[in-house]
Amino acid sequence: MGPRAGIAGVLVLLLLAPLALLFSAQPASAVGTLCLPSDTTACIAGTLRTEKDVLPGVKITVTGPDGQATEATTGDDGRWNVQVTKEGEYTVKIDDTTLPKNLATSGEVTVDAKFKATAPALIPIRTADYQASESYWDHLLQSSANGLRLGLLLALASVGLSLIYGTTGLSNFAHAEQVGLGGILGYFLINVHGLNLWVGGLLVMVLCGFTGWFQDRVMWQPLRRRGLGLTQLMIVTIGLSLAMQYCFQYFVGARTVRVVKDNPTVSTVGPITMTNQSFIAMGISILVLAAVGYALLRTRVGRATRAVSDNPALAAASGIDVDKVIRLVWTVSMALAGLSGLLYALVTNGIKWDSGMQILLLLFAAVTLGGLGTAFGALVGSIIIGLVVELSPVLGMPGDFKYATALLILILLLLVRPQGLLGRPERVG
Amino acid sequence: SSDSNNNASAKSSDTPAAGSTSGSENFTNDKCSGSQTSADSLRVGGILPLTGNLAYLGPPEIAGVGLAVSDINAAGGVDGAKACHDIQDSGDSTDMSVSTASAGSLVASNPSVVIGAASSSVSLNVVDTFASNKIVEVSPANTAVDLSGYSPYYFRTAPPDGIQGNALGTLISTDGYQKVAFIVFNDTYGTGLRNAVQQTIESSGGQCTYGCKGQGDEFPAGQTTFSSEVGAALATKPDAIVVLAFDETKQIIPELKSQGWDMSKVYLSDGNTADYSKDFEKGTMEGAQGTIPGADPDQSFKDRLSGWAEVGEGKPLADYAYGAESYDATILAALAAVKGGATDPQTIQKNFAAVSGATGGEECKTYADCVKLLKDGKEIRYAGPSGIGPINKQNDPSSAFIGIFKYNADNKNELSTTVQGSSS
Amino acid sequence: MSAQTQTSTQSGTGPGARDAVIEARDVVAGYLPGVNILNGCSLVAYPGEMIGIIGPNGAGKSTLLKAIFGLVKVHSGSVVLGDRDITNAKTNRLVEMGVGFVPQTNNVFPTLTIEENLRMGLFMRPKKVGERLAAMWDLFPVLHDRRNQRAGALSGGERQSLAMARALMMEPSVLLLDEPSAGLSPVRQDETFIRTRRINKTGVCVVMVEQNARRCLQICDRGYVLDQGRDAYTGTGRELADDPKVIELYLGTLAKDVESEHPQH
Amino acid sequence: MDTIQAILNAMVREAISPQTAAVAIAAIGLNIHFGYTGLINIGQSGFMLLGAYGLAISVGHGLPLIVGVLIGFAAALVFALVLGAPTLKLRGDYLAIVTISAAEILRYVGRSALLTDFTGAAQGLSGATFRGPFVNLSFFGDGTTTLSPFSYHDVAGGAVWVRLLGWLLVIACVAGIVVLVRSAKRPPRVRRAVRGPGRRPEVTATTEERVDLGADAAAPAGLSPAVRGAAIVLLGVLGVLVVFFLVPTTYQNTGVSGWWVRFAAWVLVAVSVVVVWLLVRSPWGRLLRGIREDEDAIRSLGKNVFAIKMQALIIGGVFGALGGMVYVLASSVQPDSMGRSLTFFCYTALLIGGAASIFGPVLGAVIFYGARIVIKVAAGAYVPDSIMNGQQTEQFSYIVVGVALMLIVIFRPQGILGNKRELRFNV
Amino acid sequence: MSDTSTTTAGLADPAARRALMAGVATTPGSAKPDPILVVDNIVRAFGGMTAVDVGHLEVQRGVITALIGPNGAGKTTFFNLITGFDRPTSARTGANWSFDGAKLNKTSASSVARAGMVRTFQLTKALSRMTVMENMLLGAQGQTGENLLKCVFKPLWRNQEREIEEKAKELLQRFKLLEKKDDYAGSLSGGQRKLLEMARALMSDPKMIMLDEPMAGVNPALTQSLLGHVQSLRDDGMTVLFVEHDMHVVRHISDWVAVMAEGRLVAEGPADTVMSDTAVIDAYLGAHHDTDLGDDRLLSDDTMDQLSEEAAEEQAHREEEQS
Ligand SMILES: Nc1ncnc2c1ncn2[C@@H]1O[C@H](COP(=O)(O)OP(=O)(O)OP(=O)(O)O)[C@@H](O)[C@H]1O
Ligand SMILES: Nc1ncnc2c1ncn2[C@@H]1O[C@H](COP(=O)(O)OP(=O)(O)OP(=O)(O)O)[C@@H](O)[C@H]1O
Ligand SMILES: CC(C)C[C@H](N)C(=O)O
Ligand SMILES: [Mg+2]
Ligand SMILES: [Mg+2]
Repeated sequence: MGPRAGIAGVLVLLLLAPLALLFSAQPASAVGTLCLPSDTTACIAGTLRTEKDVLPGVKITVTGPDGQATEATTGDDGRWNVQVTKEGEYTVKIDDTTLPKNLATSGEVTVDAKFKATAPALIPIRTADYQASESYWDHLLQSSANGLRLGLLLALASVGLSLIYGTTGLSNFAHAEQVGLGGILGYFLINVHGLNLWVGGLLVMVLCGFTGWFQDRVMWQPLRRRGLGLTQLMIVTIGLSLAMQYCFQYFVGARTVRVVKDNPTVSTVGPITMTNQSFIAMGISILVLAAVGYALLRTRVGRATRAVSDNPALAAASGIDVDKVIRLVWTVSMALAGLSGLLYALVTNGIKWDSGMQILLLLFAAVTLGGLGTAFGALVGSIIIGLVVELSPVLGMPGDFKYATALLILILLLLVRPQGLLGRPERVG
Repeated sequence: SSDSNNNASAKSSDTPAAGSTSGSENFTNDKCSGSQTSADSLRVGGILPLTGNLAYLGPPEIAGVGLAVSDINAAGGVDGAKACHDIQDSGDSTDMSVSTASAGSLVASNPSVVIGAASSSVSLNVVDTFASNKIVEVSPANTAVDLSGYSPYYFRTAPPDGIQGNALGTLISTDGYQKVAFIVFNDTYGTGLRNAVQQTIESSGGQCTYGCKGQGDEFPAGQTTFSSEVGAALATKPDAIVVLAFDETKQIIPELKSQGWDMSKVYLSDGNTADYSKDFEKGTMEGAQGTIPGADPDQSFKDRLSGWAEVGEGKPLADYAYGAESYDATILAALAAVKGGATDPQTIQKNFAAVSGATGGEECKTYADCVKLLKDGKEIRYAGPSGIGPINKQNDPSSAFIGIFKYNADNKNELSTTVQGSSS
Repeated sequence: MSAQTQTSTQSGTGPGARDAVIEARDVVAGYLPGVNILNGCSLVAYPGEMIGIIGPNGAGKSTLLKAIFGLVKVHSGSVVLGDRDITNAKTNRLVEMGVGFVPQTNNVFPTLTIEENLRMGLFMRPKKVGERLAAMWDLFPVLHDRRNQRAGALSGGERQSLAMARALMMEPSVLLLDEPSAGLSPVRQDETFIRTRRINKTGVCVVMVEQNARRCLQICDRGYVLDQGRDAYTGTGRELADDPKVIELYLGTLAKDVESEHPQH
Repeated sequence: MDTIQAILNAMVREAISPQTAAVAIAAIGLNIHFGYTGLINIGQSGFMLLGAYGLAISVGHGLPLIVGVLIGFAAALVFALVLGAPTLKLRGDYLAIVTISAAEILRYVGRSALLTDFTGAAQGLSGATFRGPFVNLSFFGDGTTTLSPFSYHDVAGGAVWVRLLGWLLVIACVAGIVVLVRSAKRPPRVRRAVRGPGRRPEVTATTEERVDLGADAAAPAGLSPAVRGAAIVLLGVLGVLVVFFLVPTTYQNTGVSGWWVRFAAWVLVAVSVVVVWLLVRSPWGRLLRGIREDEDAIRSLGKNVFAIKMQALIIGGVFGALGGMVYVLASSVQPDSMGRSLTFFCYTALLIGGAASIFGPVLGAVIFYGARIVIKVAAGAYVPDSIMNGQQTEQFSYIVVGVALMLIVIFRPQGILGNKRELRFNV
Repeated sequence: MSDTSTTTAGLADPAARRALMAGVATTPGSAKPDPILVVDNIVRAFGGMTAVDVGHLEVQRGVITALIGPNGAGKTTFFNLITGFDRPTSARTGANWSFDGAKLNKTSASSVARAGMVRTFQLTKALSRMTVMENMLLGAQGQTGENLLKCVFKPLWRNQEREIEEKAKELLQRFKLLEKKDDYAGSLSGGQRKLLEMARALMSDPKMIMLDEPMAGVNPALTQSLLGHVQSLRDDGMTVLFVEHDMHVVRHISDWVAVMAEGRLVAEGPADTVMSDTAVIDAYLGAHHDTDLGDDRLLSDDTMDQLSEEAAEEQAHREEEQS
């Protein structure tokens, strides 16, 4: 209750003397001497520290404009302060002899003291082996790893987007909300209801898959039957995305929520440091993507999927139950999106009602970059987008252009290869 | 707000204070009817974030307005004219049509004063509409420097970023950190505050290593991955990191943590100095510091706010940011109406600065007290829970408290110091 | 309309003239609600029969095949396969029952490879794929050499061959062909006709739409002439081919003229 | 009744707001792109942003209004050229991605802190810096005006039946316009062969048997275009007057967001509609639709497809820029407010109204924004606080907006004025 | 070029045509008296496979030339190349083709068409959501109303529009599509689309029309009347180059036949000559193309074997080509 009483006291003081313009109430553990600037005094204060630790017991000389010097010694927490009664430039100088060995410092700094204010004085002190910045290559490697991670997570979602586009021709603008749904369900199940992460994750996938199944059952299939145009369907997905976003906001609020509260543990592989969750998430992504790839290429169902995406009428004429395949695609895509969302929420430490919206464009960019409707293209596209997003700041783009850079790369690439990376040109005539 | 949804019931039951306060005092939720206008009542419009990215700031601000209206009516209204509130959505800056529409219907409803908006960007969008219709707009949360003296009809009860930035910069410098990296989002508020902090740090001999003014390293608001920002900031080997963002902070902090950063070298500001006890593992934030403009209101005021929220919005508050400012904004407007003897916006505009003490006067702390003084024909200075100084020529608070908070092991922000800064 | 069925039965030459393999009765069907393309069209095929459908462009020939195959909604009338009513049945169910179909256009999967296209033909019974594939490679050596190419790159005629091969993969018991010879070179046309006939001889019931009407009627047991969504004429192939009215309205005299103009071989 | 009146008030305010007009103009441009030419431009907000910046920055730097407008147009033109030159040769889907990406890049650039002096970065440019010249043009004078001075209050004391009758009249007007517009389109005839009972068609009878059922379905088809046009205008004016009678709306005459902006905005909408009508009825418009269907075919007919697509992209883009200018006149230029959602709203307006129809985008914009506000206000008014508090109601109303959008498109996929039969041949 | 007018003017007379073409050598790539299209060294390879490799080809003005050849011979690809829808692989190594005296090497598809060489597509390209009439109107060349600046002023193009419409109606009448003129083209049947495609191409009054299998899928009775139309076009001076697999058609109307196989031009000459060429018969026509297929003897394995041999031959050549 100590600090609180202090605050109350301060408040009272302030109310009584409204012109006492700067006032600090120090917690009990603060420096012994207190400097209160007033109408006629100013404070000069600071803390001496290297990049490693504070420096107690160092002598400091503060020389005023009139040549008058005041001395101070840093306390146990490295803090010092001096009260002066004249405004103007003060030089703050360290007494080198009181410094421990092996330190590098310029030794002095000049600050401008004004009444009614505390002028902080910063004297840079570094240990001798201090390096001013991290190795560029380490940073590059680390960023590449982050990019790969982002790319894999995007891939999980964009493969589904691409599959849906491929089989039904639909650009699903609500896909990103499904990614969000994955994260938010994860929050409910794991954070709120305390499920085990793995069990919860599985449940998230099942539930998200169910939403896909359900959506197709009650909405997309009937609409296909009625022959609704693709642009109309696209607008329906925009409506759905709006509704879903605000559902999230309704149930979860506009804040970021986390799937697990714990701080993730970290592992270091060579120059790359990442949370274990990230490593696992990348592993899961690779596994799942490989499984999807295998299924698409090598299994009957996969082939059926590609056939439906090529020519649904003919697929039906080949004995494929087109509706079933599309339903399956919806289910799997949504499950993948859900998984992606969950992993995304884990890896980026949180999910929010509009997180999906934020990555929607990246998803579309990835899908297009790889060649529309080709699932493997989506994978490659995602990884490229992920890498570009994470690497462009390292390579000198202004930070707030990192998405813009990804999009720019997309545009440039399309100019060179209009059909996308893995797409093939079409035959005319 | 998000968490309160699930924890609301739990919280209200295990915080006896909240329950008892709301029980002991009778709050009223005085929504405006369609026919009440500034001609016959104090119609307090609100343009506050009910949806969008800042929606979590909505509840305390609504409660501030609602509680003020309730208090005003409890004290007999404005010369007998009832006060009422009509709060509309401001959305966020990604869909301005929301705020534009709300501004339109607020103007049409003929209010005495409009409280809002929270985000400076949104305020800039609607400020002209209110001004040209001669309606007073009082923002409880705008801190953008550009809004200083924007129009005679725009006031605010939150201090402009210069004051907070100076306080935060001083805090960092006196802590001895020489190289500072900013992880800042690209928003009027973020960049404005960053500039102020950076200036203070540099003038005391410090140095900005990342996210500095003019480097373009701000991240777009609403971004969801921060590994590259955090990585890039750490690559410059800063001594301390300042995070200026809204809710994105919840993702930035764990990222910092997982990249091995010592949290006691993290500084936050009003956009994100919040209670993170529900979001992070114990001890995560320990030692981190942040500033919030406004004296941290005392617990009894917070309890009253929360109590009103339970009556008016159905659940207690989880957060109090800008609640006091909203309260004061409303009370000041009401006092201005009392002083001028009418509830129309022009009268309020003329007297707003005066009741805040710009022309000197006797200090009073509650609406009822102040009205009494005014009735006696005295000049007053209303000193409400937000602790701002009188409104200056720029229609900004001339001085304000900046609370300095330090996080404890529970990831709760505790007030450690309050400094007062002035906009000179 | 049952009168019509009766006439067909009389002219039917199928062995078991009693039970039709596939029968469309008074089918009324169309693409848009309220606009019927078929206005009561009937068709019957008996076991082992080969039926040719000819008629002017836009008569509804393709629509009839599609209606039988469940790709166009039948508004009234019925389609019967053996003893089962398959009106508006799901297409894939029909395939399971052994009905094969080659559409007139869009009859390959352009991004699948040729081999995958063929595999799709036997989607229902993957066990037999190897065997059937081998058979197809035999029949269409062209396809074999290019089996790993995407079907989208094929020329018009090559696609047509592929489409046919795809349908043959499943060894259908009823085969519906929509202009299988269109776009094929003469030698391949012959090949196609003769092959179809041979398949038919193995007991498969074939219903084919053709614009190469003369040839079609030459090899078909019976023919139907469709006009404006109705079966205007029916008879054995020869009858139709020689009917002067049919010649005048549908077959034209070109082939005859040319032959007389350029006596050859 | 009070709440209903309040809801209606809000609706009318929103429906005639300059923002709605702006979206209508942008959607008109989008209609040229998407509806007629089949260019899937998901970056219309980029064009709008450019128009807005062009106007705001140049006027802010002291250039005359007209120069600002021209600069805005020029910016859109250049943007269209830069986007179109490389992408118009690509397949449609790619254009979509490129346009949305380019629009986002523009927004990122606009909000970049590096350009603060120019674009005002994330904070944008406040209206006060560029609105002056436009406001000065106003010949409306000062003060406020309520339209119309003669309102429902004056008839039988504003009894419920007066209002009901009035709204019925409005509905009748709108219905009349819809019927007229749709009949003007002369839908392609629907043919059906008459089926004589049990009669086999004579082989000789080829075409005579088929009768035309489509053309006579719409009775007013016989009106001459001039009469029809006049009737539409008349009904429109009447409808608007009755609406103002029912919902007396008060604004300042000039002001920041008064009658003057509204008037100017809707005049611009009208001009845009006329221009688009002139364009699309011509052979040039026919070319656009041809390109929408199959550009290879058009190319094989000797038309310079690239040039025409470029023309369409530019014209639609310029409309977008104009929309952008109108959008910011009554508020401020904020890059974030002109992002993807705005493009989506334009599409929504376009599709609700009906793509490839002249009045579709305008009607769609009015309905979309009007309905959105009705849902919001109604939810706020009728959902009791005990069930949802103000904040939840607000969020809930957006859920309803989303669902309503889905339902509208599901149950009227061709939009209100669109041609249903066109849908059948979608790609 | 001085005798162009004299040679083409009299071409309505079959005898004159025969006389004109009589002097032409029947070797692949032979020179024509008055070629309208001259093609040199066009090669198009897809990956490892060469789809088209035409050394030299001339197409005589004012006559009907048929281009025949097995499936996959490269006919469509050849059309694509010379009409600007595809680029030859040999573009840099001397591919050259000129139409009516003007080089076309680098021109786009639309300028090729504007120069007077209009093509149709094997897989039809109907403009689905436009009416048949609108499809036709799009075909007309030089429309004032298609200029962006002029199109807003209706008086500038009203009269022209009327004329074009008349012409379109006439053509539609001939192609038996008039009663469908207000229907969406998307609702046409396969054969009707073919017809529309051809009619639309004719709207542009081309100097030379290139038809890719125009009669595939068209009802024989109609084919006949259309051929009459094509002939009358020729008689009015239009040059026709068409791909067709129906030998009756080829024999009936073509004045000259060029044969392609495995991408190369392998034979040229009048229809009778070419079709009695054993190589052509073996690789393309087959032994049965004039026999009655109704004969059950044809079902013997022998026939089948023979047929597949013939068909395989198409392929064999191709493989030689590749290796
Ligand atoms: N998808 C469709 N939508 C609407 N109408 C259609 C559609 N397809 C065909 N039609 C109409 O149905 C009629 C019959 O078409 P169908 O394809 O059955 O003709 P067809 O006899 O096969 O002709 P062809 O010999 O030219 O292939 C045509 O008049 C056509 O206009
Ligand atoms: N885009 C492409 N990619 C790969 N191969 C192609 C492509 N286009 C054509 N081919 C191949 O080139 C060859 C020639 O094709 P083309 O379409 O020109 O034949 P065609 O003579 O028109 O045959 P048809 O008579 O069957 O229409 C074919 O073997 C075809 O598979
Ligand atoms: C809610 C606040 C954090 C808003 C911020 N001060 C601004 O002006 O934008
Ligand atoms: Mg057909
Ligand atoms: Mg071909």
